[in-house]
Amino acid sequence: MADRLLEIRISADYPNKPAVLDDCSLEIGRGEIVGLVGKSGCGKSTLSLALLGLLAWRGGQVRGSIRLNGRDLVGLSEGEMRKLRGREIALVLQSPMSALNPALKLGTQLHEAWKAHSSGSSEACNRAVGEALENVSLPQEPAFLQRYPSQISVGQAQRVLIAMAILHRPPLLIADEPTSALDIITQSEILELFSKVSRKLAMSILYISHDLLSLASISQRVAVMENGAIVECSPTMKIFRDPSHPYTRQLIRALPVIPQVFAAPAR
Amino acid sequence: MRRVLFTVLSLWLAFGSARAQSATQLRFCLRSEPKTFNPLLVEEDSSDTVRYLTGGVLVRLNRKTQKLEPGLATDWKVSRDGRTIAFTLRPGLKFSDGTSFSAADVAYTVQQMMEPSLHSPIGDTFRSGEGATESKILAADKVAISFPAPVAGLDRLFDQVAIMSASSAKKEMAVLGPYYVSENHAGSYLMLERNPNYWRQDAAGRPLPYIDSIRLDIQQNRDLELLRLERGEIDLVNSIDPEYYEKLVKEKPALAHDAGPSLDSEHMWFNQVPTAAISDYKKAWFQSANFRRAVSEAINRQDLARIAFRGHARPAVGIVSPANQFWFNDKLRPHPFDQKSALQRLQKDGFRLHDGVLRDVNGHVVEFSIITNAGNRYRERMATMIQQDLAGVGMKVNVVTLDFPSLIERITRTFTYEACLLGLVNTDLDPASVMNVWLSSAENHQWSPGEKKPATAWEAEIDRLMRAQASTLDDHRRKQYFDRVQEIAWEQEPFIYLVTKNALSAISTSLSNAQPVVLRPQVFWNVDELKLAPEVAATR
Amino acid sequence: MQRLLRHAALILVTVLLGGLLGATLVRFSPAFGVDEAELDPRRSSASIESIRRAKGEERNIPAFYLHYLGRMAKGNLGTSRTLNRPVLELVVTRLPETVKSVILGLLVGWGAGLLLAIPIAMFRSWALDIAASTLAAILLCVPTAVFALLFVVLRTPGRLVIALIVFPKVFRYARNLLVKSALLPHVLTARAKGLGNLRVFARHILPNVAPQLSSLAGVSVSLAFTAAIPVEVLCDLPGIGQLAWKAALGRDLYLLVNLTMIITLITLMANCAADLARPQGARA
Amino acid sequence: MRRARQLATVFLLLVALASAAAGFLAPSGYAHQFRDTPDASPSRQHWLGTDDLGRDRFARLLYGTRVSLCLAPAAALLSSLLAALIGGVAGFCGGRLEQLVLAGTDLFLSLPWLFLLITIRALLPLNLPPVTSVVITFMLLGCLGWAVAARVICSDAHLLRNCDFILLARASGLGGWRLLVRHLLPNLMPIVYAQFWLSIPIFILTEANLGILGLGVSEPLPSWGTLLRDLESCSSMSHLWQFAPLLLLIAAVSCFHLLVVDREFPA
Repeated sequence: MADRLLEIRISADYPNKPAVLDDCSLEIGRGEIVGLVGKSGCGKSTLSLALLGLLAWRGGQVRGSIRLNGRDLVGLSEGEMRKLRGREIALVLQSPMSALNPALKLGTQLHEAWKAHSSGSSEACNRAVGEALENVSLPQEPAFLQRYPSQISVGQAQRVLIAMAILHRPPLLIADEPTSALDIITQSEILELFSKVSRKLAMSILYISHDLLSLASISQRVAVMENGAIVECSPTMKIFRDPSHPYTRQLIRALPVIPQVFAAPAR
Repeated sequence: MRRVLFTVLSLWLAFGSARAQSATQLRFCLRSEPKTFNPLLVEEDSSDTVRYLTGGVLVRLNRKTQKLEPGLATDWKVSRDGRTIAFTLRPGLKFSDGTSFSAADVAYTVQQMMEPSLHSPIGDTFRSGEGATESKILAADKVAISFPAPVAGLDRLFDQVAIMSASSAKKEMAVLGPYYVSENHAGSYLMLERNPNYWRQDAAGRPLPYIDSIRLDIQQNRDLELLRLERGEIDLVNSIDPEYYEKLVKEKPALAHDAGPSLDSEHMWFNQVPTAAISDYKKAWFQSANFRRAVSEAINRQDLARIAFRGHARPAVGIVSPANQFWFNDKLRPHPFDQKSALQRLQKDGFRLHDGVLRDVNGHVVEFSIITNAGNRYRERMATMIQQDLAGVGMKVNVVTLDFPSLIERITRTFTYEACLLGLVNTDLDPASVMNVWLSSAENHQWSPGEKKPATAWEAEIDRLMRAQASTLDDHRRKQYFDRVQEIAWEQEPFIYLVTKNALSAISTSLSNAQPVVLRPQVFWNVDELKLAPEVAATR
Repeated sequence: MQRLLRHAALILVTVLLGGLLGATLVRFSPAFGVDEAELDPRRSSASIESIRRAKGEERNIPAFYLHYLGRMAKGNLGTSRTLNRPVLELVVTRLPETVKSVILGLLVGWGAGLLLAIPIAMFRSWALDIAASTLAAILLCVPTAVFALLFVVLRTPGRLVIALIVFPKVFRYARNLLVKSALLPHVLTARAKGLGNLRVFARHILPNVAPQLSSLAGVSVSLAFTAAIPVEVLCDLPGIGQLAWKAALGRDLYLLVNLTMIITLITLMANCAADLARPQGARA
Repeated sequence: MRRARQLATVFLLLVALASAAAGFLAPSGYAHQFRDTPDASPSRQHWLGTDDLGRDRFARLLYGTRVSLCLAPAAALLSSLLAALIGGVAGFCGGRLEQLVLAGTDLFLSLPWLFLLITIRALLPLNLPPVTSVVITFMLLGCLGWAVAARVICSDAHLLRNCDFILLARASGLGGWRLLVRHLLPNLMPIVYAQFWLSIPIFILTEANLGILGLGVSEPLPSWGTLLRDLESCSSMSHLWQFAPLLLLIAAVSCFHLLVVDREFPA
């Protein structure tokens, strides 16, 4: 892959605990959707926080290098990192209801996300927000923006989060188990949305999940993580047809239905 | 504009400092709010201070010489039967509010004082028998007061009677003393201003008092009081504790004054009330003079004075402090510390000491409790030391500290106590003031209050002697009677006198003419002659 | 509105009951109606007898209390026996002193607590966290009365003792609360959006912890008033704490009943205000 | 944290051991007055000097520790049991009873307890040995200290009442007393236990406050409160050894705080 957006090679740990990420390396190309799979507690969320430089808030420490467009993020100051968040790398979290501030209106939160990186007029802001809402198929009328997170459905909330994440059209979006809290229909809608957004905005997505099936349906490549290290990273098709690592094989064997995936691993 | 402002400011400052220079202010602290300004109802220390500073009295006891001096009366005479006193008043005097003073005011004050429903404590000291008190106004400046029965030391008692105005609209706030109360900020401070109508002048004819005003801050905490003295915020502390005295001697020795033994003593006594709810065998111990004398001899008074009071006290002799120059019986000496003699006395009553435990004739272990008031560090210390001393003769003592009302209830109402340690504050030199302690029928006869008839022969004898001295006019005859009372009390020890405290005080160096004495008010008894050094006055 | 009324009614009933119980307690305590004046050796037997009779009033507690409530409705709170002045006057002159101490103590305590807790939560400064937490832990271990004694010895204003009592509680609570809130998903989202520290704190942390902090405010007010009694007694501040102590020692019925009611009222109002500040149903 | 907790336990054990061996470590006893050397500085004979009556400060400290360390837990036990009973039943039954109990605790907390303590002390028989009177004082504190803990326990019991496993137990026909004993009580134990540990330092501090106000243990028996009262007389900072009781108090109480499970939220 010549056109690499992101190259990671990091270790991370919390004080007085064994390393959570142990020399974990991963590459993501431009416009590519990479799935990251692994059982809970293996370090997936730590990786996503490390990418955003937010691990320090949890008391963690990162060593190694994170190259985004050839620029190393590990040594950056908090101020510089802050400018990257939301504009270069965006994040969508697992449970949309708690990821939105219950005390603020949706509109406020969206506008706030816009203003964090743009000093344009309120008109430009409204336009950008409208566009983002349109991209995630949410109503654009002001009444919707006047609502509080508790007044919308979970699916809508997740869409709002995605809208917020793509507001500045960042080259990289990290989705940390974005569908695990949703019912099955909403889940597929959101998955659909992710691949649509990726195509439309030429956005790379690091899609983290423990659910291999949903992940397989949108990602071009799948990385398998075990005990803080990437043990295998291959195109989706290969993972299913010819898994090389024993852990990957174990994962595949645990799936209830494989045949369909064999037939059409990606659309 | 600015220049004008500056000029105004400097003028104002100059005027202000000029005023400050001319006005002198004495400052000291009261330990609590005065409960009353009515001089006839004064009970506690703070009200007493205010009365002393503001009240005009017919005769004044000189606190230093302990002799009577003329006050509002230039001359007075007690009749031969001791029932009547006639005063000749200073002419042309005025109260602080301008009302003029005459014999009618004296008559009014006496009539108020003797009013039974008022329950004036001073009035009680005059009440020697049944019947009405009569005041006869002989002239504008002559008045004679007759009591139903002879009153011992009649003239001296008038030192406590501040004369009130019969006609002033300000009632008790119109005064004849050196100062009057100008402001009362309840709970925080009192302001006293110089009484422009005060009668006294100094030898050079200058009107007294010298100091223009007095500020009395209400300050309970003695630590803070001393701190303020050291900072120069107040000018005197009337009576300080031995510990603070020691501290002052180390830090600023020029301020510390020890006037020697005071009139106040600390004593303990055993409950001898026949109806008290304590075991009969214990009552038998307490009623035995041998037992009381033994306890007294087993207590190391020297140690009490040296340790509990840091040496600023001395072993007490008896009822009267050596500071009371006239009435003290100088033949008596403090009971010595002698545990052997104490055990011998106990053996006379059949007590036996075995293995460090004292038992009485019937084999009861000797154990009793001493109550004292919580929060008085000196009494708690003394009680704890007595506990160890008495363990030396095999007695087991429990020390119980009670809050004051509970203590009073036990010693005056329920009599549910065995021994009590308290102090007696003496304000008066004359034995007449302790009649209610020594008469067996009195309520303040604390070891056995309100006896219908004297329980013992020696109590009967004390009754007889006390009555005899009260109805005698010749002071030397009275002293003979009272000396005998002191001897009996020394012999029988219904009160076991422990120590006599020294009168300790602290006075700022800027205050001149101060001559601390042992009689209350120790430091400012000559308040009208006190002077403040000019440099101090200038900074105020 | 109805909630407010119900709260008010409950407070009123509790305060009145508190007063009645306080009165009963005083009335049946030992040494009720005893006067120091009885020990005055100048007093004659007749005069002591009359003092006792005068003090013997208020024997019947329900009758006393009803009578008292009737007079209170007319604005007459009775007269203090120990200080010989109307209770209303005493309270009016003493209350400002205590309120001053309490407000100063709360301001300083809360100020210091929040000033330390906020940076710890926002900047994750380990050194500051350890230093401040240790300080708070030590302050929490010192009895109020020791503070008061030490302040007298060190010649420091006694009012600040209340701040030292309030500070560790506020600090520990606020620190834990803020650190926990700073890790919540929505705060993470806000940070991931690229918002600055100040904005994250002001918009995403503070509004969410405000109800809990306000309930702590209620608790801290009653804490400060409780601390005021030993502080005022030992540091000699003429406030209602000192007055309450004197009233207790002097078995001053009217004074103690009124002070009990005032202190109960303040405590309940503070708690109630905190209660109302919390969203409905949030109360566990 | 774990290390700190271990250290705290060791320290408390050492202090307890030292106070238990007081008779051996300080043979002079707490009451004996060395009248020739009152207010002495530390020496080989008197490690912490002597107090104003010449009593050995070190011995008094050890014996005082014995009093405070034995009796504060006893009072704590009493108050937590009372609190568990009152709070548990109220929270479990809920409704009117709960409201009544909560209002009752409010009322209880607002009464002038200082006054009650003064008067009860005045009512005790005079010839009680000091040990008995201090036991009574602590038990009284224990009886008065239940209100705050009861509120906490009540709210926990209230939460438990609505838990699924209680619902299940009810569904399987359990009721009343059995439900209380089998299901509620075991689940309330941790909070009662926490309240117990939490209230030990509170009782130690309360006793100290009472001691300083002169309502503590009667002479000659020492306790931390009466020892702290001596601070009143040292009006300078020159005699630093006089602060030993205060330091020990702070150390011991912080150790107790360390042992308590963190439960900082006000009831």
